[in-house]
Amino acid sequence: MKRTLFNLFALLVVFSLALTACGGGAAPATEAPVVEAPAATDAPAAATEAPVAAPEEVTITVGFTASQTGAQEVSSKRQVNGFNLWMNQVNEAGGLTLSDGTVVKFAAQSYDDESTKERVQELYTRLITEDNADFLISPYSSGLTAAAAVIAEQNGKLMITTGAADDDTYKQGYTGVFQLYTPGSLYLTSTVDMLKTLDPAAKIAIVNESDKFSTAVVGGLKPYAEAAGFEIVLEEAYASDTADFGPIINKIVDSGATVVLGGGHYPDGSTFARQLYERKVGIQFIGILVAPPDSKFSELGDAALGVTGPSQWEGKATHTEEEANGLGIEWFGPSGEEFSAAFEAAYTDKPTYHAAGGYTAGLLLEKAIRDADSVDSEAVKAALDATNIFTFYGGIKFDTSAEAHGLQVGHSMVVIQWQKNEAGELVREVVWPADVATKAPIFPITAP
Amino acid sequence: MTLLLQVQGVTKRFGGLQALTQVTFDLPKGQILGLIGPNGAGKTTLFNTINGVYHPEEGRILFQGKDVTNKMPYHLAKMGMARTHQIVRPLNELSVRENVMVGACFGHENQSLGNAGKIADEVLEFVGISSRTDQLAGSLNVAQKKRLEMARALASHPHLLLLDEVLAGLNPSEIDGMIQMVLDIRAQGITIIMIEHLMKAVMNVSDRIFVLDYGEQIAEGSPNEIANHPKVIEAYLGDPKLAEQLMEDD
Amino acid sequence: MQQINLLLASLPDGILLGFVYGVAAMGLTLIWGVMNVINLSHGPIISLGMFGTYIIFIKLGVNPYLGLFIVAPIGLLLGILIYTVAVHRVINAPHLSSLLATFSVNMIIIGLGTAAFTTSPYNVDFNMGSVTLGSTTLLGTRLIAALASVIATGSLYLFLYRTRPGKYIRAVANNRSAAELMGIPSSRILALSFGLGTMLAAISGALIATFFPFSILSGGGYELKSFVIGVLGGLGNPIGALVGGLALGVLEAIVPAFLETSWVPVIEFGLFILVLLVRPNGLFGAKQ
Amino acid sequence: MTNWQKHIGIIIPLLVIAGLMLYPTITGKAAARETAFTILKAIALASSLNILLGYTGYVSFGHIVFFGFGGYVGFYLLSSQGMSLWICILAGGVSSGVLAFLLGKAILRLRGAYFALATIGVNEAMRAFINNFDLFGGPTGITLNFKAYLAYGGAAKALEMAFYVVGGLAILAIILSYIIRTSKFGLGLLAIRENEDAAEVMGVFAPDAKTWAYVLSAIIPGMIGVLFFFKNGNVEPHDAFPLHASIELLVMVMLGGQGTVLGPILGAFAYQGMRGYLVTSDFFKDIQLSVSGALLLIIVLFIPAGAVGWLRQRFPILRRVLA
Repeated sequence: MKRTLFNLFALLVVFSLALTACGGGAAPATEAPVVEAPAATDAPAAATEAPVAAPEEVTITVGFTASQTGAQEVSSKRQVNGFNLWMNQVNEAGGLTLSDGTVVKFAAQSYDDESTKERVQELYTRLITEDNADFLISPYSSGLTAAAAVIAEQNGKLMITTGAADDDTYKQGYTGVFQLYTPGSLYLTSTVDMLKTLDPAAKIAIVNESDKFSTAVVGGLKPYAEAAGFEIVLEEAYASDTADFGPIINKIVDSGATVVLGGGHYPDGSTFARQLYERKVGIQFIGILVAPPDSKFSELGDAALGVTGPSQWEGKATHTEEEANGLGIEWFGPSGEEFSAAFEAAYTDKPTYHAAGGYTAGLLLEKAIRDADSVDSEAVKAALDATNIFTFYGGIKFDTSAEAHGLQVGHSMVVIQWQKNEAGELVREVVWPADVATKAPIFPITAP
Repeated sequence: MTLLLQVQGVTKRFGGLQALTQVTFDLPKGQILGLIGPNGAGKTTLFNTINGVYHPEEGRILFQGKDVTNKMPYHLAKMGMARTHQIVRPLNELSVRENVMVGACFGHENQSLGNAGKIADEVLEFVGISSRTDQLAGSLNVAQKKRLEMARALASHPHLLLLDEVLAGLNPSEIDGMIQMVLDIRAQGITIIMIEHLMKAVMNVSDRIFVLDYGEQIAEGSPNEIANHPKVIEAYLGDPKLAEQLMEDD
Repeated sequence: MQQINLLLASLPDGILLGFVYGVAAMGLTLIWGVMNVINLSHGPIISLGMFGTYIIFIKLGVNPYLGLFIVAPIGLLLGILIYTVAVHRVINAPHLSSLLATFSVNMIIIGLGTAAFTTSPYNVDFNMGSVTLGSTTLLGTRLIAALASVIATGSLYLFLYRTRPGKYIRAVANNRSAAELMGIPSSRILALSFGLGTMLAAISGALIATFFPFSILSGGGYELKSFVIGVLGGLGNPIGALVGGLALGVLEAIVPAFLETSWVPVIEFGLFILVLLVRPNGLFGAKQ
Repeated sequence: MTNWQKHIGIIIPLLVIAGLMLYPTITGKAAARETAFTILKAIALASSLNILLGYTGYVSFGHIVFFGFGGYVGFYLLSSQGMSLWICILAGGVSSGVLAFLLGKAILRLRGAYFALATIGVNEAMRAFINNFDLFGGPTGITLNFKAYLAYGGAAKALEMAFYVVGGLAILAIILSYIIRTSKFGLGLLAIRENEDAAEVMGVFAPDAKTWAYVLSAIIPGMIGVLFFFKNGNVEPHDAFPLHASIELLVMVMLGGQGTVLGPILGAFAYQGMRGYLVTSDFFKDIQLSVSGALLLIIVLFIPAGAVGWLRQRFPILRRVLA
């Protein structure tokens, strides 16, 4: 008898524990209305402003995860800031008005993905089913995006990806995932084009981080460089947390290379650049990924001088309406100057290409909704498929073939190089393509 | 008379330290062999060598006629050897009953869990701690833990039982109880080697006595012979307290 | 022949780095030797040492080597604090408890560090020139860091063998209960040892920051290196750690001469497991 | 004692799992299903780790290596060889088991912290190796073509199915854990945990028993790995072998109580619930890692036996119920 009582007690304990945990899990779900609340209160406000027309107002929820902690935190936050800037601008301007008079406003819903794949799918599912997100923006980084894309595609939600360059994700048969960044395999091809004008006889050492993104970049780079007639004298991959590049630099010297292309992410890329400089090994040209376009790269001091890198967008060489007109492509959105000014006003920080990417993701969504004249997913998807526009960020056009649907084919990257201005300060100059260049490239960076 | 255990010229070294030198003896079935010697004489090392914790550098050990020199403790346990430890090693977070069941399950009879439970209850009754069956072993006092060690060893129904100072730390009435228990175990036909410091006990209980000093065997014989053995007295003179005990027993 | 040239060029650098790795590992192995605790907050403390250099040099404009004299005592005090709050209660508990206790400290530091510094990389642009010897270039920052590491090791050795608290530490490491019987205040000595361990970690971080970029997460990699070094040199043997550090530095320098650099961690951890299995007292320690 | 009382130790855990699986099914909420997936995955992994950690007393800091390795093998067969998910899940379990067998023969000789260090080394070495192993895509990893889900009725159905499979694997893990806990083999493991030398003297074949415990604790993580990568659609070396996740598993087992069937379940539930709450909470999300760390520290310092252990100590009569 007594034992039975205790059994009952034990069951009670277990269930109360279970309930507490459920309560914990369920709590965030109740937050969604709270976030949406301001948008909801906007509706009557708008209605009072225009009581005669009484247009129908809809609030579109855009969902995404952001890396508020973990390795991708900084870039991810910039991306989110860019997106939020676009959203606030549109909402403050009174939203979009469709031809039937419907006013479309936007609300954002996001969660922290901690820079890991562990919960990405859980959070995107929550965004779609609990928060009723209408459209999705990708997380930052290719890996997280790949996991999120499965959920988006499965639920028939459109996802605009930004900060996700790797080509692979767009070759998996998805139909609702659209890439804003130039694909990884093309990251260094413009650098090769530039190099061809500088020194067609250069000997190239390809030294890259051994990770998904950098490997994809090199996968595109190597055949392109060989086709351009360059000799590749060294191919070397290094582990992600490599700090000492001494042995690698010795290998580069040994190979007789005059040009180094590769790198990976910021920490290894900046270390690599610094050690190349410190060892005075006489490399004539250095092109590395990700690190040089970051403003922090100037912390390297003289080591940064002459280092080039591909950038998705640069404030100095922002794309213009004239450029679009010259190409006969439709122009959309603000000018680069307007964007930069608004961003600095909002965040007291110069926009990077991550921020521009986040902003353009919103801009693209806006354009597609306008073109579709509807917020219906199918219509917007058709509009995205047909998109061929130019913005301050550059061209946007998607591959619509079954093999690589959603792959970005309209955007091209610029090459930046760290140079010194008249005051002797390090500045980032655009050196390629020639028509948007702000300065001629320094070559060779050190006497051979 | 069959020989259960044969120790032949066993030598064990730790680095430069000679722990056992050429130890040789035979143990017939059913006997109690007392193993005595001053502190540090190598008694526990000899136990460890016999039951496979250590492997000797030289010599052989035969158990039930089979060479077990390089066998592991669990091999020997499976062949029917069980032991207790001088410093008790209870499985603290398991109940007393579970402790004893381990002995029954993994000893040479390889009992099933169900049978092991029954054996454990019997053995706990025999060693007199059946009232503690469901307690955690870690919560027992020293005397009870010694009985638990004994119970675990007995639960395997061993052929040979190695008892390492089961009397140390017990009060006089507990000692009497334990001595009686040893005799009862022998009565069940189990062969015993016991290390003991309490001379009176070891002299009374043992059929034969074996004396170690600095890892060397210095004497072997009946309790009477040993008590009067000059070498033994000499060895024990280095340890006046023990010598006194030895004389007292005489 | 080509390999020989590469080796000669890379080896001196590997040796210099090895000294600095050695100091980091010395902190870990000292704590293990004295109290059998593997300090999983080791990595974040190395990171804090790096940020120490950053703040002292970039924000306060003090020479980073002078800054060591600020970083070291802060590291010591931080260690004593961590010991008192998180480790003391579980010092006699099973390994898992102290591992998880120090791991929670790791989470706390990384969480606060992310809030304060974000996870983005920092760089200290500090240059001490370089020396060219034949085919190899030795960087000034690394030469000085190696020198500082040797001095730190020497000081630790003197402290442990020539001072009273040092002797107490060795006594407690040898046999804590015996030391307590002799009247050595073991709790205070344990706290001091933990503090010394974190101090060494902080110093190594401060030195590394003078030549490598870093973020609040970078310490993790050096923590893993410290495990490898600790095992190579014999866990619990602080001087062995310096030798282990050299071994690792040399390994990192010579492997790329024969294999692609991305194989370095495979070799490193493979060797780590092998040494644990074959010579658990370290490559240079006595055989078990 | 009636029959159900005798097996109450398995009935409560199974009720918890059943509740976790039924809640999303009944409410039809996909987000609840995803949350439950995360918890069930954690339960299966933590219960498996408990076989080694809780029963045998060996602290494995790199247990996630089995999740990653088994997952990689199975996912490779799935995406590159087009084999069926079921065979791949089995292959993942078998390959992790074989890996554990080979590793166990070598590293289970080490005790205490040395073993823990070796498992970290194994995890890191494996990650570095896979990063260089071209068959598994090297650093690029493996991506599953979206069409692969068609074989399971489309992505929506496939992900729903993955949820029931993870539930099934969690049940399997718990049953395995319970069978071991109540078997003679399990008694031997517990003896090893308490005192390995004494256990050997009593006849426990410690090297073999430890190896088999290691193998049994590795199989289900390998299967979960395949399923998780299948659900995610891609894998890269650094997602497959996160050292951090290994430590989280230890935390879960410890939170709930090591060496009990129910403990890892409660621990996984509580830990994932807490993390899920902190990550999405507006108030905590910026410092969630520090808050988690502080909570963990308090638990380690003051309730080292975990929830179930604490209940068992306070109410000894619960020992039978909270197996």
